[in-house]
Parts: sequence; C-alpha cells; structure tokens
Amino acid sequence: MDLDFTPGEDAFRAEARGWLAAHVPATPLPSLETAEGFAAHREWERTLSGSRWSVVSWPEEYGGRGASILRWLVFEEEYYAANAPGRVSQNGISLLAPTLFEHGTDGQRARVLPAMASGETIWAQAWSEPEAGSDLASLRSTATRTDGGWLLTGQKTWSSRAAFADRAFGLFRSDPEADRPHRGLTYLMFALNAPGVTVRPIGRLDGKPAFAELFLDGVFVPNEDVIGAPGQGWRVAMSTAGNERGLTLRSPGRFLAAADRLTTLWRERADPSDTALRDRVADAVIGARAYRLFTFGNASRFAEGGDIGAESSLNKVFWSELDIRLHETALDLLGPDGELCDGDGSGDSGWSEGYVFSLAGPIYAGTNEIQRDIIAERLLGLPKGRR
Amino acid sequence: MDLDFTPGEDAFRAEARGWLAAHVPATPLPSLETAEGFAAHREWERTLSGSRWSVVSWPEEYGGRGASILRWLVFEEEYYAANAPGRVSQNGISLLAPTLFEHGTDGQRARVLPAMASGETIWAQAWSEPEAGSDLASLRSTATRTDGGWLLTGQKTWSSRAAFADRAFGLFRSDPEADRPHRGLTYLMFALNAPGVTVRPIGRLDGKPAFAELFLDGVFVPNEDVIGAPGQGWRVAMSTAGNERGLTLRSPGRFLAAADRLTTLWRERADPSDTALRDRVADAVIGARAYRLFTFGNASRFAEGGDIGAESSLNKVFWSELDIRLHETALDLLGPDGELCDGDGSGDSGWSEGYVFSLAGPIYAGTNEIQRDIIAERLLGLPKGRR
Amino acid sequence: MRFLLDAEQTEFTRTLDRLLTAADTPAAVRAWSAGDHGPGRALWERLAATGVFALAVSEEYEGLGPLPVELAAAFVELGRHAVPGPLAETVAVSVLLQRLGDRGPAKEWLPRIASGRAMVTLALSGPYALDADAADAVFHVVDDDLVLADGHGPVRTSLDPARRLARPTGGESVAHGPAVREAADWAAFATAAQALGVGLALAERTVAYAKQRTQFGTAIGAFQAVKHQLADAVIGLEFGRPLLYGAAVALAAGAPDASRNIAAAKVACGESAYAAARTALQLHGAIGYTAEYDLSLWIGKATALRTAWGTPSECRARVLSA
Amino acid sequence: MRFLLDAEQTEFTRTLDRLLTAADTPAAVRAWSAGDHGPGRALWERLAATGVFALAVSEEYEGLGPLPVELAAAFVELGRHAVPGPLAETVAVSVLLQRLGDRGPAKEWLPRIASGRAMVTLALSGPYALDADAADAVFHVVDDDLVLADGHGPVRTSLDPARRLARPTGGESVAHGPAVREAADWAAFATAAQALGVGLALAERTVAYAKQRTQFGTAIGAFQAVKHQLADAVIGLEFGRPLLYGAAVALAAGAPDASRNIAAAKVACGESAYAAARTALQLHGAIGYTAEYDLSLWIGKATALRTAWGTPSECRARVLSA
Repeated sequence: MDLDFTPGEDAFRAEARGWLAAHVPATPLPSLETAEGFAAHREWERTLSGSRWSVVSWPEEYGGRGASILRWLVFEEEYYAANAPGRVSQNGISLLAPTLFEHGTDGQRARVLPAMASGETIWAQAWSEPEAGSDLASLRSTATRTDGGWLLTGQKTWSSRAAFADRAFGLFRSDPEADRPHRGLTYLMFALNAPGVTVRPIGRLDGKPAFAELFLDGVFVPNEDVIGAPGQGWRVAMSTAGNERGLTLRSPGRFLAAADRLTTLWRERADPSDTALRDRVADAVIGARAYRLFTFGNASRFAEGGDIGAESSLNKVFWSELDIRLHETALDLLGPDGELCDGDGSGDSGWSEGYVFSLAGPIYAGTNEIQRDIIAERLLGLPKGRR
Repeated sequence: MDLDFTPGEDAFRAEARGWLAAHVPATPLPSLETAEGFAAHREWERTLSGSRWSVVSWPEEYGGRGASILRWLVFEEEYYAANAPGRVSQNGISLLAPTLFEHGTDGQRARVLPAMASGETIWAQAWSEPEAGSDLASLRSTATRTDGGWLLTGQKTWSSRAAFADRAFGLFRSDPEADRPHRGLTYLMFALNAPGVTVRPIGRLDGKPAFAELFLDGVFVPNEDVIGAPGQGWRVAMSTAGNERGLTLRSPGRFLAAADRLTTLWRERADPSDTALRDRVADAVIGARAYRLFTFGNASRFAEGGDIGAESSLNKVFWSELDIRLHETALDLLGPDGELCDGDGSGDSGWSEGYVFSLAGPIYAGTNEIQRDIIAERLLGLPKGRR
Repeated sequence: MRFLLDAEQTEFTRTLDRLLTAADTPAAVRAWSAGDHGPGRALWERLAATGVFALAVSEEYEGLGPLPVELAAAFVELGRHAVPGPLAETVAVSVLLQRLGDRGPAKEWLPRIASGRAMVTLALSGPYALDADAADAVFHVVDDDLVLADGHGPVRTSLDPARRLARPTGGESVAHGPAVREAADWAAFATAAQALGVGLALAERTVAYAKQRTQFGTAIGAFQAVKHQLADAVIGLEFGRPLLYGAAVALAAGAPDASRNIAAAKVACGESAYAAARTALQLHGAIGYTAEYDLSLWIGKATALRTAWGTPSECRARVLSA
Repeated sequence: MRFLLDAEQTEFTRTLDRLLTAADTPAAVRAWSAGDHGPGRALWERLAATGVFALAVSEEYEGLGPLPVELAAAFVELGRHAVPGPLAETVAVSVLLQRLGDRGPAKEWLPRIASGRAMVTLALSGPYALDADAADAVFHVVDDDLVLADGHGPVRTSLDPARRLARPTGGESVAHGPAVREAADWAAFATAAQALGVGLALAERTVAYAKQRTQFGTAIGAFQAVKHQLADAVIGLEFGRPLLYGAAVALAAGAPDASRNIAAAKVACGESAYAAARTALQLHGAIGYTAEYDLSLWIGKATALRTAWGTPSECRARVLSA
C-alpha cells in the first residue's frame, strides 16, 4: 500500500504544472453560461488541445496522450490548482466519449472524437424529458425509421450546455411496442442546428442559461449517428455509467483546489478562535482529502481490472454533499458579501457561482435519493421494492 | 395573543415552587432503575401525593387538583427546575390514566387511580412483543375467555418499569378470527405478581434494568380489569394516543431545566470563544424555548376545544432529537469525564444517565420514522402506501 | 394565556394572502429583479392601504403601532408571497426615527412611510442598503447618527435576484441617539417573520408538487425518502413559528429579553427556511433549479434572509448573552 | 501507486477475523466489563501470537515494526470484534518507550509488550488510564517525563462498559524526552482504526438485521428510510477508511504532515462510527438498546472512541494547523 508516484508520473505532473502556469488566463474567463463566455471557453479548449492537454486519457490518435487514470487524476489536480477555466467540453468528454470508446464504430470515433478534443464541436446532453427526470425508462421522444436514418420528434429538457453547443446526444424511443419500457430505446447523436430543432435556453437559479429545452420536429439523423444497435440504447447508455464514469465525473482535483481556496479565505477573513467556522473549513479539507484517497483506491482497483460498480454511488453522494457544504461555508465566511452574485461586476469572489453550481450536484446524474437506493440494494443487498 | 399567566396561575406556580424548595431531596435519589432507587422514588411519589402534587391535572376525588393543562405545564416547569426526582409513576399517569378517564368505568377509576396517585401501585406498560415493536397490529399474546374473566398467555417485552412495578396494562389478542389484524384486541390490566407471570429484567445500554420481559402463562384477569369493550382494545388504546398525550408525554419543563443546566455547565467549563460549542448550547436553549412556546400554542388550541392530532408527531420528533443533541453537547462539554457512567460513585454529573435515557427517545412511543410518515400522510396529505 | 392569533389577526393575514394572490406577485418580483420597480411599488401601495407599513409606526406619527404580533403575521404573508422591496429596512427606519432624539425627521418621514407614499431603506450593521435604487430615501447609520445619504454606489445583485444591494454614500446627519440596537432587533424580527413565510411557501409548494409529480410510475410523495424530507422541513418551520410569536409578545411587552427572543426566532426561522429551500430544490429536481419556475423566487430569498440582519452565528451568541 | 492492502496484509486481517470470530470475543468483553480479565488476557495472548502488539515495536526491541499499515488493518479488526483492553494505550507506550532518551525501560518493557506477556496502559493527554486494573504497568506522563505509576485511583465505568478508567497515582520517572506528541498521534491513529472497525461492525450487523426483521409485513430493509440511513452510515465509513490508510502511509514515510493526516482520519472514523452507532440503535429499535444484545458492545465503544485520544474539535484544529 503506497501513495508513491513514479518518476514518469512526477515528470508528467511537472510538465502539466509548467504548461498551465504559462497558459491559464490571468483573469478568469467570463461565465461559460453566457455567449461571450462560451466562446472564450471554446477557445480555451483549442489552446488545451493544441498541447494535447484537453483529453489526456484518450489514445493519441484522437488527440490524447494515452494517460492512465492516475495520470488523469494528476492532471486534474494540477488543472484545478492552477485555477484553470471550467471545461465546456465536459459533457462530451465524460458522457459521450466513454460510450463511443465502448460501443461506437471506428468511423464514429474518427468523426466525433478529434473534433470534441479540439473544442471544434461542443456537445450537449439530451437525456431528460419533462415527464422523465431520473426515470429514463419513461422517455417519450421518438426516433422513427426513415430512408437512410431516423426522424426524431419530441421534447428534451435540462439539456446542459445546449444553449450554445453544436451537437447533442440522447436516448429516443424507437420501438413503442417493446415489452418493457427501458427496451426499445436508441442512442443517437444529432446537430443542434439541424432542421426541425428548436433550442430554448433556460436560466438556472441565478438566471444564467446553463441548460435548454430542445423541441424536435422530424429531425433527420443518418444511420451512422446511431451508437450501438437500434433498440439497445438503454444498455449502451448504462454500460458506461457506473464504471469509469464513477471515477471521472468530478475529479478530486476540483475539491482539493476548492478546499485550499476555502482555507485561504478562512485564514484571511475569519477570527481563528471562531471554532464553528474553523470546524466547517476543516471538514471541507478532510472531505476533499478523503475523496482524493478514496479515488486513488478505486483507481488502484480499476488498474488491476477490478470493477467500480455501485461504489460510484458512494462517490456521487459524497462529493455532491461535500461541494454544497464547502460553498455554504465560503458564503458564510464572506459575511454580507456572501449573497452577492458573481458576474455582475468587480469584486466577484467566484464563490457564489460555485455555490449555485454545487446545488445541482445532488439532483443531476441520478438524484442522491436514487444513489442511496442503489447503495442499499446493490452494495448492501437490502431488498428492493417498497420505496 | 399573549403569554400572560393569571394571578391564580402565578399563585399556583409560587405554591409549587415553595413546596418543591422545601421537599425536593437535597441529594439526588439513587437511579430509579435499581431496586433501592425504585423504592426511594415510590416513597417520593407518596410525599408528592401527600400534598396533592402527584397528579395535579386529575379531579380532586382521585387525588388531583383539577388543574388545567396550563397549570400542569407550570407545575412541570417548576418541578424540573427544582431538579426533582424522575417520576416512577409516569407510565401509569401518562398512558393508563387518560385511557381510564375516557374509557374506564367509575369502579375502575375508583380502584386504580387513587392508588396510582399515591405511588401505592406502580404501573408498567406491556405493549411490545418480540415480533411486534412499532407494529402493534401484529401482537400475538392472547386473552382467552374463562369463567368470570380472561386468561393471558404469551410474551411481552420492553416493558418499562416492569422489573420492579406492581401491575401492568396492555393489549392482547382476544379474537384470532377477527377480519383485520388490529381488530380483535382487548385492553387489560393485570398484576405482575399474579400466578403465571414471570418477570425477567432486561438491562438497557448502561446495564440498568429499565425494562423487562414478561412471560405470561394462563394469567387470570377478572372481567372488571378489561378497559372498554372486549375486541375494542386497539381503538381504546389509540383514542388517547394523539390527543392530550401528545401534550403530556414529555413536558417542556424537562427540556427547559436541562437547557438551563447545560448553559450553566457551559459557562463553568467552556472557553467562551469556542463558538462551535456555544452554538450547540444556544441551539439547545432555542429548542427548549421553541418547545415550550409550541406547547403553549397547542394548550391554547386544546383549551378552545381544538384537536391535537398529527401535531403530536411533530412534537415527538422534535423533543426526542432535541434531547439527544442537548445531552451529546453536555458530554462534549465534560471532556474526558463525558464517557463516565453515572451511578458508580462520586462525581456523577447526571448527564450520562440522561444521555442514555435520551437515546431511547426516537425509538419508543412510535419510532420517529413512523412519526415522520404520520406527519407526511396525515398533516401534509401525501399519498400512503409505498414505504 | 392565549398563545394564538385572534380572529381579527387571522382575518388580517387572510386579507393579505388574498391581495397578494390576486395581484400576481411573482410578476412584480420578476419586474423588480429586472430593475423595473413599477409593479412592486404598486403592490406596496396596496399593502400600505391594509396598514402593513403602519404597524411599526406609532399613532403620534399617523401609524397604528407598535403592533409586533400583527407585524409578524403580516411579514409571514409577505414572505409567503415573496414580496420584493426593503421590508425589514422600512421597519428599522421607522423604529430609528421614533427612538432618536429629533422629532423633525420623524414627522417628515413616518407618516409617508406608514401610508406607503415613501419607500425607504438603510444600511446599518452591514455595508449595503437593500433596494437603494428603488427607495425614496436611503439612510445609513454612522456611529449613533442617522444619516440621509445623498446617493449610493453601483447596484449589485444577490442570490435572491429581487434583492439589489448598494452602498449608501455621503449625506448629512438627520438624527442622533443610541437606538441602533433596537432598530436592528426589529429588523431581525421582521426578517425572521419573512423567512418563516418563505419557508412555509417552499414547503407548501413542494408538498403540492410531490402529490402530482410522478416518477417510476408513482407520485413521488409516496416515496418515504420524500415524505421524511418534507416532514423534517415542516418540523423546523412549525417550531420556528412559536419562537417568532413569542418574540412578538416580548416586544409588545417591552420585555428585557426581547432581543434574545428575537435572536432565537431569527436562527430558527432563518435556518428552517433555508432547510426548506434545500428540500424544495432537491424534491423538485431540475425544474426547481430553473429561474423561470416560480419556486426560484423563494429559494434565493431563503438563502439571503438566513444571514440578513443577523447571521445564525451572531444570533446564537445573542441568545446566550447576559 | 497502489493504494490497496496487498495479499499478505489482507490475509493478516482475515486471520485476525477468524481468530476473533472463533474465540467468542463477546463473552470475553462481557467478562472484562465485569472486572474478570482472564478471558480478555487470554485473547490478548492469542492476538500477540499473530504479531499485533509487535507492529509498533521495532526489531531492536523484538518487534516487527513500525508497520503502520498493518497496524491500521489489525486495529480495524480489533474494533470490528470489540476487543477489550488498552489497545491504543499499548501503542502509545510502545512509541514513547522507543522515542525517549533512556534505553533501559525500553529494553525492559518493549519485548514483553510485543510478545503479549505484558499489558500496559497510560494516561497522557487526559486524567484517566484505560484498564489500569488489568494492566501490568500503568504509566503517566508528567511534562516530558514518563512515570511508572505505583497505583491508581478508583475504577470508574464508561458508557462503553468494557472501558474501565482510573487515575494513575504516584511513581517515579523512568524516561524523559519530548516524544509525547508523537505517542499521542500513534494512539489517535490506532483509535481511528479501532473506531472504523467498530463502525463497520455496527453497519454490518444492522444490514443483516434489516434483512431479517419484519414489521408491517415486510423486511424493514425494504423501507426507503431504513435504506437511506444505512447508505449514509456506509458512505461515512467508506470515506473514513482511505483517510486511515492515507495516515498510515504518511506515518510509514515519516511525512511531516502525518499528524494532520491522523487527525483527519480520527475525525472521519470517529464521527462516522458514532453516526453508525446512532443508526444501528435507531434501526434495531428497543433490542439495540439492550445490554444483553451484543450490539450494545459496539454502541458504547463508538461513543467512547469518538472522543478518546483527541476530540473531534481538537482534531479539526490540528487538521488546519500549520
């Protein structure tokens, strides 16, 4: 049992740190939930990919460095420690790409991945529908066969990044006659500027259009943009959900950097004898450290071919609640400035935007209620059934 | 809206305070969970009743003062502020007596209540069974008709006070053929020294025999000791459960006194700049005050003929969780002495016995899980069914 | 003792509820957040006609007060309907003007405040005055002086978009005297009431949503995890409520422990409203996270009111103060 | 990097698990609580034979250590089985004797400690020594002196009945030097491991109980409220575990931040074990509240270990210390 990095890993860290120090914008980019900020973040993706830092864990042929999960974790630590911009390509990289690696064709990978790596194509996810939040089996939007492809019709919502993104991916009901509701779904990719797509941005709590509704009216998708077999979309989508994704949805680097910034804020602002605040800051530091080490354990198990199944549910509940508590503590440390929104002028602390972002954590990617059910049923073996 | 006491109520308070100051033992009685302590507490009940302080809210004919709920609350505040002994008659007074007032016969009341008021008869409750904790509808112990009465057979458990008490009351299945499981139950009283009763004391967490198992083997109960109609026991037991009992199970006086003692402990022991502890002490003070005022509101509503139904579930969750937090704070304030048991020698703080006692709060009298279900379903109208 | 609202007080809250329901308050909130104060001012005038702003003003200055119980009941409704504007600040200014030595400014401003003709705000314990850009007068307190500001700095937005914060600048002292603590107490008291109302609205709306929203083939309100979160939210609020009215009774009686009672109410109402907001957000899921869905009007307000006019930490310290 | 126990370490924990399962440890705990140390001492000797008490003792003194990873793994098992006795105290004495200047007492005591022939305890940061009545030697620390006590005060019982506390009295200094902080860190580290094991046992037992106990016609583990409480208990423990082993790795490396890592592990393991105890008690209901049911052996221990060798507050302060 050790926490040692190899000389190669240390060199990789040093290279990442050096590059980031030289390239991270001195002033924060505008919020990526604005048109201007989105463009700036896309440009940043191009800069990253120019030095092969945008998708370090991918094979080189698609723009990556073939880095191990451990190196990816190292990169993420350096990335957030450098206070580098949020990743506008996150949806594509963490949700679509793993699916393409596992279920896509060579042609799809060649067509999609390099453009994703460079920021040329920014992807939105299109999972949810108004009547199907966490319950994807009840999706209603349809994919109907047509000449050479499919026609998509229906409505998607909470499509993150869709206000400004280029393309989207999601599940559509292709066989309404299937014997069980989560069968008969097909996984498709489509362009957001295709005929028949209407994008209506939706403001999140602070008003910024962090997601959108998509209205689809006979949107044509060629067969080559179906991932996996038609009707197998549920299996395709789920197969990558619990595994590597459990490790990569939110890297420990984010929380380590946030806990460091919180500690700095506390040292600057707080009365050190105010133990109530001190304890909350300490808990953030402890939580970030625990998450880092937990992830190293999972990465070690994964590297040996172990499976990260229901344990990704432990992960999800832990980081999402840690994130909220950490940001609540920051707002309390800011005193009367704690309620001020970021992005409306000088003096942005960065904390309030982070706070609003954190509030979504327990909701998306499977609510924490569902994660706790999964922990209880799959990890602890408690009986299913009555909720 | 006011919080004013009448001159009569003020005089009542002054009388109670004066009497308690003159009579409360200078040194705490031994734990009532021991034979010696039980006897001492029984003697204290006799002292109380000698001056008509044991059951102030009862009619005078049964040993009370016909006091209003408000006067009862005043008495309880004075009682606990005076650090007076725990009430060994609590089971009888708060559980059996309200049932007798509502469903008993004049003969039963005359026979049972004065002896309860004087401490001559101490009552244990006999609700639970090994396979029926919160789920009373699944009781299995039986009452079978016999000449002039009933024969009780079966096993009861978690019978509080039964290690040393005189008599017990509980529900028994008298009609195994009833169409629904909570029908066919009968409410009976029986002597713990009757032939066929075996009492096996059970130690609680700290080893003290706070309750017992009762093994019943053809225990004869005369018809006169059935309360209400045979087969109606469930209705008889439940009809008083949510109403006055919701107000009187744990009076605010207990928590006000405990919060005061906690504040004193904090002022003596804590570094005032230790805001983490300060906040927890403040929350105990706030909680006790909230519970007092909430109870005054309920008492006002009750005095006007209003119903205290599912609101007693709000009550139960609130005081039981307040009680634990308050005692946890006290143990933390005691530092290395916090883990010491009371009752094994000099230097008892009183806090650790109170802590152990508090831990039972969320479990007994309907677990807090059940109370939350009741709040959600009856108070908020959420759909029943899936748990 | 009768620790319940009387029939008249209950009817007063019903009147406010009806008025604010009929007035499409959410639209006024959204306009206010966008810097258009017209609908909000119109709402304030209608509220003034019911006497809401006269409750902290004595008859000497054409008010009805001080009537802290009625004030609490009214401010709960204002919170329940997410009414925008410098509500607690109006109370604080009213108290300050009455308690400070100089009767001139009191006679100038109080009748207009009570009648709703003037909207006022102030900065007292913190740097910002709420809605300075909407107010007819912006005060700040410098030591024991009440200063009528001659302007304010740039307007910043809050996590509650209907709260717009700016620093008062300059101006001259209009009155002097040590009434700051008392004014801050009244503002904390009004804020506690408003927070309780915000929490109640969040709980009510979430209960209604849980009854109609289905997932996995059943109303989500049938899930025990949902039930228990809502039960906990309601427990918190229902034990905040008596603390609020207990503080009102203490204020009405001029009790020496009124300030401690207010602090207790502020902690309990503020924290339980914030907990209700977290629960509301969690149980609504993504739609609750959406600015265009009305729930967001209360979520941000619960966050802001938790710390406005006394953070939980400050209030807890006060509860234990001698 | 390989942040996992290796096959040998895993096998070591399995050996301990088998040994302690076969030995009817609960009976030894109950005897210990009643002041009968015989079965507990016998258990200690069997544990010593596996090398448990040699892990903090260097080869110079006939030990195997220092092997903090193995120590952590072993103490998790000791906690899982509620093994009684001055476990963390033995570690602290071992560290102190090795670090203090004088080799005499080290040579006298350490080989006996490592082999299980001697059971020792000490009072260091608090007034009490655990199980002084069972120990062959009771130490206390006065300033920088390690004092071999010549007796102890009356034995008091703890909320964990298997912990028996007494104040060491009198005696003479046997060694001198500034190793107190290091010894306390090791004791906190061992306590964190033990607490984690206690929490794991509580969670395992409660999961098993929830599968077989029925109420309202269904296994209680099918109720969502039960599921979520258990999920939360397990989340707490599973994120305590890596902090514990992270601290072990830091100790093994002599890292300068080892003390802060230990403090983090102590908070997380202690608090999550206590939370698991509360959940275990709540979900078992009355039977969990019963001394004769074995669950009680772990419930009291979780309470005591939360504060032993560093309260949560002290540990949080240390986490943020420079």
